[in-house]
Amino acid sequence: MSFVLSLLSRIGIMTIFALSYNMLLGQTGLLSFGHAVYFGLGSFATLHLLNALVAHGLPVSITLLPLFGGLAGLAFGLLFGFFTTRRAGTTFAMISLGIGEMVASSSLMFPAFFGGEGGITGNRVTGRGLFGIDYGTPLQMYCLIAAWAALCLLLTYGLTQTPLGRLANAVRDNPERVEFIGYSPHSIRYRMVALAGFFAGIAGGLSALQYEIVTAEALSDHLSGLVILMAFVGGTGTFYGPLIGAALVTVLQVAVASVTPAWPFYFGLVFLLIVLYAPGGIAGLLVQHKAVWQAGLLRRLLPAYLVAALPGAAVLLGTVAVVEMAYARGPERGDARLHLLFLPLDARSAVSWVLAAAAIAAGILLLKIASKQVAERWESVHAALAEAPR
Amino acid sequence: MEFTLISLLNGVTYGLLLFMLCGGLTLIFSMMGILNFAHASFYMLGAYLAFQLSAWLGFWPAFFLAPPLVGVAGALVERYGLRRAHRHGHVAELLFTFGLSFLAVEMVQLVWGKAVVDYRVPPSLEGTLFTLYSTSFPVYKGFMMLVSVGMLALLAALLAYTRTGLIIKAALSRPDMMQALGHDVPRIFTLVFAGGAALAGLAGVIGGNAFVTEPGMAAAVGPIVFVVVVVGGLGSLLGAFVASLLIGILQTFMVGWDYSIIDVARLFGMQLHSTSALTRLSLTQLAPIMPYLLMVAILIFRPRGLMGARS
Amino acid sequence: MSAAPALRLSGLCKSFGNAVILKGVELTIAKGERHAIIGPNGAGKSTLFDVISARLPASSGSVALNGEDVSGLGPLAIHRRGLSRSFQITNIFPSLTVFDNLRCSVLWSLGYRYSFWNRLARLRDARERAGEVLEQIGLQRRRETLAGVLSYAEQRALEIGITIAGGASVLLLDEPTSGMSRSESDEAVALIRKVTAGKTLVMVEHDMSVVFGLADRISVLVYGQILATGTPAEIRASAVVQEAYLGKSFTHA
Amino acid sequence: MLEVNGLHAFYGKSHVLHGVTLEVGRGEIVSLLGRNGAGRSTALKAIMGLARAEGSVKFKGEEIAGMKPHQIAWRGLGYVPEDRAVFPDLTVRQNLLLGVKDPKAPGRFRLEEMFALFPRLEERALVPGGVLSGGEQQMLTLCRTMMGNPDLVLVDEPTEGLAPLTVAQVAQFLLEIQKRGVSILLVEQKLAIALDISQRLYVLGHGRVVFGGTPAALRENAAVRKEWLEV
Repeated sequence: MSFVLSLLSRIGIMTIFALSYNMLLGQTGLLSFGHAVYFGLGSFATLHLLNALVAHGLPVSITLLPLFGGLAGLAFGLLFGFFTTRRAGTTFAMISLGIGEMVASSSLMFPAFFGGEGGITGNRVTGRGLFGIDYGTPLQMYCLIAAWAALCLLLTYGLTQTPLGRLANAVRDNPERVEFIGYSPHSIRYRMVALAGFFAGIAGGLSALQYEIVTAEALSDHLSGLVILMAFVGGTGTFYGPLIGAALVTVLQVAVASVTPAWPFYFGLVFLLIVLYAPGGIAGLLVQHKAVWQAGLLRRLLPAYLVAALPGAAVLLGTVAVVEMAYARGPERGDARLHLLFLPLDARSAVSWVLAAAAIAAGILLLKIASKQVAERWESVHAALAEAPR
Repeated sequence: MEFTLISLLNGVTYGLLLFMLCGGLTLIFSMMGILNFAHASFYMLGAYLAFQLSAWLGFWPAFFLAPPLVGVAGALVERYGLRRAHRHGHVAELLFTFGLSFLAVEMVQLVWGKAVVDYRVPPSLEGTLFTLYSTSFPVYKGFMMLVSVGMLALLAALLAYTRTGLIIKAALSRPDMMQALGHDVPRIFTLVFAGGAALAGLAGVIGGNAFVTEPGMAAAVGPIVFVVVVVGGLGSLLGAFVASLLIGILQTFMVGWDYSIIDVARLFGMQLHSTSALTRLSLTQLAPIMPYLLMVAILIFRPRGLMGARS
Repeated sequence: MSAAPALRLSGLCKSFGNAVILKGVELTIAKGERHAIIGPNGAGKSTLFDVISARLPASSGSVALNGEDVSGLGPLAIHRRGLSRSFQITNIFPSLTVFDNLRCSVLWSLGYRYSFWNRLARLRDARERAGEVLEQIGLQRRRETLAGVLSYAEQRALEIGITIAGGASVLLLDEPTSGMSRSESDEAVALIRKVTAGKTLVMVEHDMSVVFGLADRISVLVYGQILATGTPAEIRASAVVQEAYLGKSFTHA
Repeated sequence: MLEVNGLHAFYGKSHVLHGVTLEVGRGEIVSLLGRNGAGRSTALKAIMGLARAEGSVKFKGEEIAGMKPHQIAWRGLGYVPEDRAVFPDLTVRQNLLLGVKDPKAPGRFRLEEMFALFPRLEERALVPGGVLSGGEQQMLTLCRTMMGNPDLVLVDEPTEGLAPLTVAQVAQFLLEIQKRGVSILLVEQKLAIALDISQRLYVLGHGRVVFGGTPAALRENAAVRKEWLEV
């Protein structure tokens, strides 16, 4: 039970974080490689405030504390955003990375604030709160996270429906023309970065309360990378895409990590495949197929998909076999004999390697043929869709 | 004096190594508009390959074999990955190389493990080149300098005096026209990408044993490489060169200077009595974030970088 | 408002490196005038528009808008002072709907700035103004279509819609009918006539039937200088103009 | 030599050519006239594989539609773009050498001959291309394309923005390369020049061929001139 709660809590936090990230990538077209800065600084600020309030014997409202994390994120968004948002595109990406690294390496320079290697800790249970809720149990904490997540979801969605939200889309599409309708792209991006910092800070604040510890990991490029992964896998083209991504990636992280140490490898591979073959992410695929389904044309696609699924499975199985055997043989070697589904493999025997390689090779070859068929079917579906009355 | 000279030598060595990384990155960027996030991964790959090959064949064969192998890896990445990502735009390209850099670390861990590998300076290059007052300058540092300068000179000559160099330079400014004149521009792109990767690989070969060869090495230099490119001005080779040396030298000096900010302020006639964490910091502690501070300063005062073209 | 001209260009020069594109353009356009700029390829017409609208900085010379010197201001500042332009190559927001393209373009003039507390759907004035423009450009049926999937002629109409939406008093249209078929361009002329009523219009155009159908006065730009300015009849009769267009010997022949 | 059949071409989203059919015979100079925006430049780009196109383009009997520009260039087609596309940082000499596709196979035109034809280029051989005057850049681009030994060149508005004396020089050069057996498809705005040097002309209007015939026929056809060419 507590396992499920802690997983759900993490999903809630990551949802807010991914939503905040997509305000930049999806809505404003800003590819940030340092979004963890705002999450982490919000975390540290929240925990410091908590500790300071407790130390001075002041009343604490845990319920509202994440808001302070948000304000910290907003403040840093206002600070860094001013010079990062003058340019978009590649320059912004590089600068966001630089700022991220700067803050991450600063964390070791100011141990008084960041707590050095060990990070800082706090205790969220400060006494009886309203109605006797003291956030002493995981369930109460989960409810707090869920409530904040719901609120943030509402607010971030609301933002997309305001002038600024729509102008952000316009800047993403065509920054030059924005200047010729009287707006400054820089000002629009700056505001979006600051607001995204706010929501990332809330996520950070919640994370600080949930785990009662914050380390430099909260500022790291790992976390920045994770949020890119979540937003992109889910799909940056829709509002709800990052929600899917945050939930899916978090669950998979736990699920796959419990089965194999190679999980980061699989994540990387899936990410690359999505970038190359489905840049709209899962939500993008859903949108595509929804249109087909509504037109009643899904039946035309399914057979081709089924045909492609077989070699696809072969490639997948072969790849997993190779990766697992490689891990088994690697320096952190595990048991060389392992089971993949019902298949016994031995990382020391050439037979296993050859079989796996053959599965991949044959699979790719057949997949090429099958994908041609899928493409043909898609073309016919597209043609049918175009003819259909709008 | 002694400190200054030695630091300067060390700084220049480090700066040249940085430029071997940034040079390729800049060339690729100005040609294809691709910011290769995985560029530092080629550096890492170079170091690991050199480690493995020297274990099998000895240092010298590894020294000559590893960079071309990294180049081949680069060509494959360009041909089968980037070209496809390119269809989906620049963000997809960037994300592709970002994913690749992540995967590269995992692959390296898969094959060589998470720990530092024992990639050492070969015995033939151990020892002291010269001693300045009381500080010795190792032979290997001299070798690194020689290789970097030699390689860069060779490349500069290649670009300036050969037909291939001419074609690359022309394709930088007008790829469409070069196509119309009958030059296979996509192939030139692959070539340049491979060349940049090989150069990064070479930096890994000579840097991996001077520093450490471990899975974190790409992440350690990656951001600095980007900072160099921003500071130097996006797409400017000369800018990247100046910024590499600047950052190399500055960082080396800062590591050596054990003054706190209070001391520095005193130099300028200011008396700071504060004991806050900020003023107690020493320059040595500041060294790791110096490149980023420099980047922020450049962004505020000269957004196009040292040598960047006005946009 | 006094009798200051809508637009006055004095000694406007622009060079790229050592290539001089504009060599001291002098031009005065009265309020309410419909003015066409024609000239052979490479004469600098698009560059002239870019300099007036501050897409490019002028090398020297000045631009006065409604009597106020606007040289050195950025594009958004000039837009806020009442000059709006369209582009030769369609320059819209492809992944916004047609309606949102227009709604974004009216926001500044209605004073909503960068608001993130108003809900767009509740802004009645913005909705109505965008709706009006939508009707003027005849794209009501495409209201919720993404701009990027419109046909070419529809995109050109939207381009004009975005340009006029902010209610600017001076409009610069850069080749509004380029790439259109005959019938499409006839429709575009009717549209331009309708939406520019009561405003000052400056346009670059190559299609002479469009030029002669719309313009009160015409300027001929050759080698970065105004060669002649006059009524359509005067321009048609001018030997200098014919020569600039068709080359020397032919007019002599 | 070149047969274009039902060519449709697109520039971005705009459908610029609506089924253009034309041909260029061996040794001919053929001009493509029309106002700006009529689709003349796009036609050349489409033939060269530089613009999205549908339809058939046959060169020396071989279908080249759909090939990559460099493959088309290797089959003997040369292209001189409207903006001249001189490589600004390279010297005049280097610019010219880049026109050579295959350094091992010498073509009809050599560096020395180019310099002999245009002494001005030899004088400035070591000067960066970017600092040349407009006329010199035009000469340079024309010569650069000739260095690739083409059988047919597509020349886009070579006289645009040039002084009258230079215009005559360009026309002279086009006749010179015709003499050496190179066919030319010329896009030109100056009607006078086109009438002088071409064997046949096409007039484009709104992406379609609205006239095709000899210079004499066009001189007589005032209606076409008035409607599609004159002010």
